[in-house]
Amino acid sequence: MKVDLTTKIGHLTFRNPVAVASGTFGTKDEYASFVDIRKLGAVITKTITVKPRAGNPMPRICETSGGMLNAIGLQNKGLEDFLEHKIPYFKKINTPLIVNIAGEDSGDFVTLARALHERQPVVKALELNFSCPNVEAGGAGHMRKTERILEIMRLVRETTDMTLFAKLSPELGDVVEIAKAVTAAGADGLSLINTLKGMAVDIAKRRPKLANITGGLSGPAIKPVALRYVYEVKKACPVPVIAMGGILTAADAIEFLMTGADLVAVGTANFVNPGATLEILEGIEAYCKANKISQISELRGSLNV
Amino acid sequence: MKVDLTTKIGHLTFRNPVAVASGTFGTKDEYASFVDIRKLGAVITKTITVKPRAGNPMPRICETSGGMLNAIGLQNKGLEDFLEHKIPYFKKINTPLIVNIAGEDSGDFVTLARALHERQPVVKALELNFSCPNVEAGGAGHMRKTERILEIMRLVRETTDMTLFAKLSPELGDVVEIAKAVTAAGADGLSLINTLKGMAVDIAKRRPKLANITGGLSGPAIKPVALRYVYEVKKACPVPVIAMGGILTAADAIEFLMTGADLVAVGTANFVNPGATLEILEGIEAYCKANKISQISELRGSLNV
Amino acid sequence: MMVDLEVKIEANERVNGKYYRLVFRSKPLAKGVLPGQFLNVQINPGSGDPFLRRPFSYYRAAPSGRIEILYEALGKGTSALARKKKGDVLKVMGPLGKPFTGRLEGGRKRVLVAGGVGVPPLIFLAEQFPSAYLLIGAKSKKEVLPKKQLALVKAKVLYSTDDGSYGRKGLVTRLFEDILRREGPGDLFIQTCGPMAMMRAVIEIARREKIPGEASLDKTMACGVGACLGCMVETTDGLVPSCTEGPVFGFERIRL
Amino acid sequence: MMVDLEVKIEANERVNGKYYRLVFRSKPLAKGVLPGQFLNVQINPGSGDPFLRRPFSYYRAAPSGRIEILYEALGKGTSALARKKKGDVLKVMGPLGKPFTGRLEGGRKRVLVAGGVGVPPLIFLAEQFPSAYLLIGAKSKKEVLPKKQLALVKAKVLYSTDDGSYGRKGLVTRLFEDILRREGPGDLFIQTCGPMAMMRAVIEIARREKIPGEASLDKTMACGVGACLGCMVETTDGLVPSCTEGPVFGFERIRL
Ligand SMILES: Cc1cc2nc3c(=O)[nH]c(=O)nc-3n(C[C@H](O)[C@H](O)[C@H](O)COP(=O)(O)OP(=O)(O)OC[C@H]3O[C@@H](n4cnc5c(N)ncnc54)[C@H](O)[C@@H]3O)c2cc1C
Ligand SMILES: Cc1cc2nc3c(=O)[nH]c(=O)nc-3n(C[C@H](O)[C@H](O)[C@H](O)COP(=O)(O)OP(=O)(O)OC[C@H]3O[C@@H](n4cnc5c(N)ncnc54)[C@H](O)[C@@H]3O)c2cc1C
Ligand SMILES: Cc1cc2nc3c(=O)[nH]c(=O)nc-3n(C[C@H](O)[C@H](O)[C@H](O)COP(=O)(O)O)c2cc1C
Ligand SMILES: Cc1cc2nc3c(=O)[nH]c(=O)nc-3n(C[C@H](O)[C@H](O)[C@H](O)COP(=O)(O)O)c2cc1C
Ligand code: FES
Ligand code: FES
Repeated sequence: MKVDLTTKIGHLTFRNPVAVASGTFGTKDEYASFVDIRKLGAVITKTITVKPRAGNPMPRICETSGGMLNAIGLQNKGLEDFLEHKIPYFKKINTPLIVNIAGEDSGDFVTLARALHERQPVVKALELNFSCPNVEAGGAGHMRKTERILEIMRLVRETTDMTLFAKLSPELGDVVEIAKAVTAAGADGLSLINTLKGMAVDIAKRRPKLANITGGLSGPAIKPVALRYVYEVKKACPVPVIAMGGILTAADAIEFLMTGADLVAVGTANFVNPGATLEILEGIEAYCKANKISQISELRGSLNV
Repeated sequence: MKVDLTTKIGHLTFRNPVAVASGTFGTKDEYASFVDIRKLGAVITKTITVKPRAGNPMPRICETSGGMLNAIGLQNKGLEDFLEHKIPYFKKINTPLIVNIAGEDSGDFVTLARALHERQPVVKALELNFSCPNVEAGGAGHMRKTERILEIMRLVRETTDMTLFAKLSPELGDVVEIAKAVTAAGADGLSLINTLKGMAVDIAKRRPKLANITGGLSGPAIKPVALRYVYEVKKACPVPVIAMGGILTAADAIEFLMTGADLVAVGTANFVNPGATLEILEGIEAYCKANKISQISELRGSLNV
Repeated sequence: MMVDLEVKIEANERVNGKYYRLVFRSKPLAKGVLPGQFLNVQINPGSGDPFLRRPFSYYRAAPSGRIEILYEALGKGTSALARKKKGDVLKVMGPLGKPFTGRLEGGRKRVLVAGGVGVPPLIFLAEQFPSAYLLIGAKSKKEVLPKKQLALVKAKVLYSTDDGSYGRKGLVTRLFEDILRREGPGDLFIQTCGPMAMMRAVIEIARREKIPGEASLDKTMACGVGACLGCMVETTDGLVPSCTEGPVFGFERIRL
Repeated sequence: MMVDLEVKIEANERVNGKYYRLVFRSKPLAKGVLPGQFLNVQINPGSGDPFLRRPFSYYRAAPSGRIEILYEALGKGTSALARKKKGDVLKVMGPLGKPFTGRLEGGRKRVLVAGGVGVPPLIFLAEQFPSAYLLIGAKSKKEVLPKKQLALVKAKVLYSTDDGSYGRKGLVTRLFEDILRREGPGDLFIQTCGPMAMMRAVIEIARREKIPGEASLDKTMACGVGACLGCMVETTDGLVPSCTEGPVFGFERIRL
């Protein structure tokens, strides 16, 4: 039996539903020794900003129970480097990109969207990172943050007809409400979830383990929270969802697919198991075979509640 | 060297800062074979409601990475049973109670507070559970929830001069803002944090693992989130905090104490290690000795940031 | 008295195509134990994975302190347990829960109906208290226990297998119905432990035939001491924790 | 070529009061390895605790595929590693990172300055490439490696201990300054690995005396392949990942 993993989102077609999450797969070929990148459904890039960003001081990462904290601070080489050095690589290996973008203001988002619009079809969609530190810094309180997000969403929508995913963090407040609002403002889909804000203390040094004090919690520890958001958002508004948060194994990915996720993105798991993505892909296929599922859409949202 | 663990909160004195978290230590003597309950700083009771509650259908618990989900649904035998059968036990063993209360409306909270007011001094303080399902169900959106919480807070404040802790969940929205508001409305302190809402799927049965679909995530998985809230709240408003969330070892407890927690409450850890509380107590004492700390207050908030 | 202790594994070996057998020694954990009681085991002490403990029935407990557990490797925890070697350490809480009724009144004939992870406590029971029959349901011959494991059982042991490769073909309830026909329901007493579907069927027959009995229910547990309210069972007198009020419940008390 | 493979432990034993030595065999992981490169080890494969991998330098790698790691049990991961037994399985990624410079130009004299977890790669280097001195700093005599572990080192090995119980009393930088006085700074080349405070002191002296050299930096890592940007080092050409651009950096490139 052959399993058809082809996944449609709007007018886009992905060869399978397994992607890599932003910021967890390097910028180009870091994992090429371990996985055939061309087999991935899509690569979601590390956040790109207009100008290069140096990121936060060290230490930036630490381990936690079932996960890790990171405060990389969106370190990246900026748009120009991305267009010049990264895009050609993915074009050559024929692997679709979902480019994750962030900015200090809506102008940045528009600049990025405009430039990336020109790079279709290798750039297949955009993921707007609405949980970046600067967007957060801009707004006092949840209301104000939501307003800024919606404004950015509307402006980017006017800039391009590409498929746009809004990436949300539970830190933004009531995710279901924001999901609805951001969709109304032009998002074609949602990426759920970004990291949860957390902290760890080195009791020997009496200092926070991260120089930035707080950081983003990722990994299996947050999987239940991610799954719940996918469930609640899918129940409230039936938009495409890229799901991420603690996906380590095929079983984890299947939990999200059953709950309705359209794509699943493998994040922190790459650090623990560089072959995670393709093992997950094979595992999903094996599960489908064992359960006589010939098209992945039969699995999607098949949870009995 | 003798270490003085005595902890003052307002006019209250606790023999040490180690308590047990609501709903994780039974209702009376369930753990008496494993720990000498009289050695605890305080016992925070399972949530008491006016009337008995049957709780949610089974299954109610499942394991997750570094933690567990529970949807017990505030099962308890109600106020009368508590006054009659539980209070005398703690009075006899001379162990101070922080009684956790919840209600379907503000009237319930007031009824509970009034009855418990009469049971001082064994009832040493109240912890108002503001993340109970019914309170949540009552409000659509965060704004409305916050208003209800503040109203309840004000009414309970008028009812009793006992020390009142407001127990908050990150699910309520911007915890720092709510912390400030709830303190202004009469809370003497805060309990941080209640569980995070999460979900898990049984892919063999294609069903959520909990009958209630979602449940509360607890355990070490959420420790970074809890620690960050204690940090942010303490920074924003210097009120007493009972900290909880994934405290498994003395080192975990010390992380919270350094971050400023006044009491630490051991929750899910009791299920994994029934001797956890006293091991933590001994570990804190040993750490103080090794670091020449003669009064626990020297440790409290000593984090260098 | 309940205790929580570190124990050192003396043996941990495959018994057949289904079960592993674990042996360790602890007088306090063995003291006064009766069949049906259980232990709550931290499989990787000092590690956070698996996070919760796992409950296992006593398979045997001797006054010498020698304790045995018979288990299936089904998921993460039991697979990790199966990888443990002699000398490795476990953290074990027990004895927990209420046992099966031992001595029966009025000379009733004891019939034990077991399947899967319900087999070990019923073998223990049949070793301690004379029983008429021990009926065991299995998938196939490769799950059948070696004779040695049944040597001390004071009962006639009958097997059923789904594929007929050993004993009676079909579900274990067939064996049970055979017995019923042979012995009549009059003075039987049933004790059962195994998959919920099996126990449900057994209880249904027993209720129909008005035969008294007990079932040991298999609920997911966290604390094992009645503190978390995670393992509740619906009984005639309300919801009660299976870990303290059970795992053994009289048929008349269980609401199915 | 980088690979990620399961390996079976052939030996894992205590070497002295400080170190453990781990041995396993894997041709792909040993192929073309040079001193200074490292492995990223999943200590409990199949378990989520510890969650991240742990980096370890190659202590030895032979064409036969025999690989050795010398490690200290400092925290959760290395303590779990120390409990592993022969036959247990690890998941290991490697070879990672850039090595120390092997053959030196202009007949420079190689001086190696090591401490703590920095000792293993420098022993490996001194076994592969003739060196003038291998200076090792330790707390006390009980941390001093048995002769057998140093048998193949092509260098004069000198120890310093904090308490003076073996070799020179004091910090290893004292030994280094002895050498400087004896040999003059003219044609030395320093390679150092150990605690940051030690390396900082060594680099300071080297800069002052205008001696070139390399340091292997010890940064907390997650991915080991330049993907997470967690292990960044401030260099003259900006922030770079230590796992791919290092862990070995020329003194002139490091911004301290
Ligand atoms: C009172 C009591 C006594 C028990 N005695 C024994 C015994 O003597 N021998 C023995 O082998 N097992 C016994 N069990 C069952 C045993 O506790 C489970 O098999 C074990 O917890 C599964 O853990 P896991 O991590 O391997 O599986 P998980 O990874 O948690 O789950 C894997 C699979 O096992 C199933 N499973 C999970 N928990 C249970 C459970 N409680 N019962 C049945 N299936 C489950 C899941 O549905 C899933 O299909 C007993 C359970 C109870 C409550
Ligand atoms: C490139 C590289 C090569 C290394 N080679 C070796 C080696 O050959 N032998 C060896 O024993 N160790 C080596 N280390 C250090 C080793 O990786 C750490 O000791 C290990 O990660 C600690 O893990 P843990 O879980 O035991 O400690 P944790 O529980 O993570 O921490 C416990 C204690 O160890 C300290 N610690 C944590 N990480 C490090 C670190 N990276 N370096 C030093 N201290 C740390 C912490 O500050 C804490 O005090 C190397 C590190 C790197 C980056
Ligand atoms: C080291 C690291 C860097 C990350 N960088 C980004 C980023 O640049 N932009 C972004 O939107 N998300 C970033 N994330 C978040 C992930 O894309 C993902 O949403 C989150 O980690 C949850 O998934 P996981 O648990 O599978 O890692 C990063 C996560 C990690 C661990
Ligand atoms: C099984 C269980 C039951 C709980 N019941 C209550 C409760 O009745 N009232 C309450 O305020 N919190 C309850 N909690 C939340 C805990 O008190 C605590 O806030 C939370 O679990 C985080 O701490 P922990 O990670 O140490 O468990 C419960 C938690 C668990 C795991
Ligand atoms: S397992 Fe906690 S109440 Fe039974
Ligand atoms: S460890 Fe991830 S970039 Fe170096």
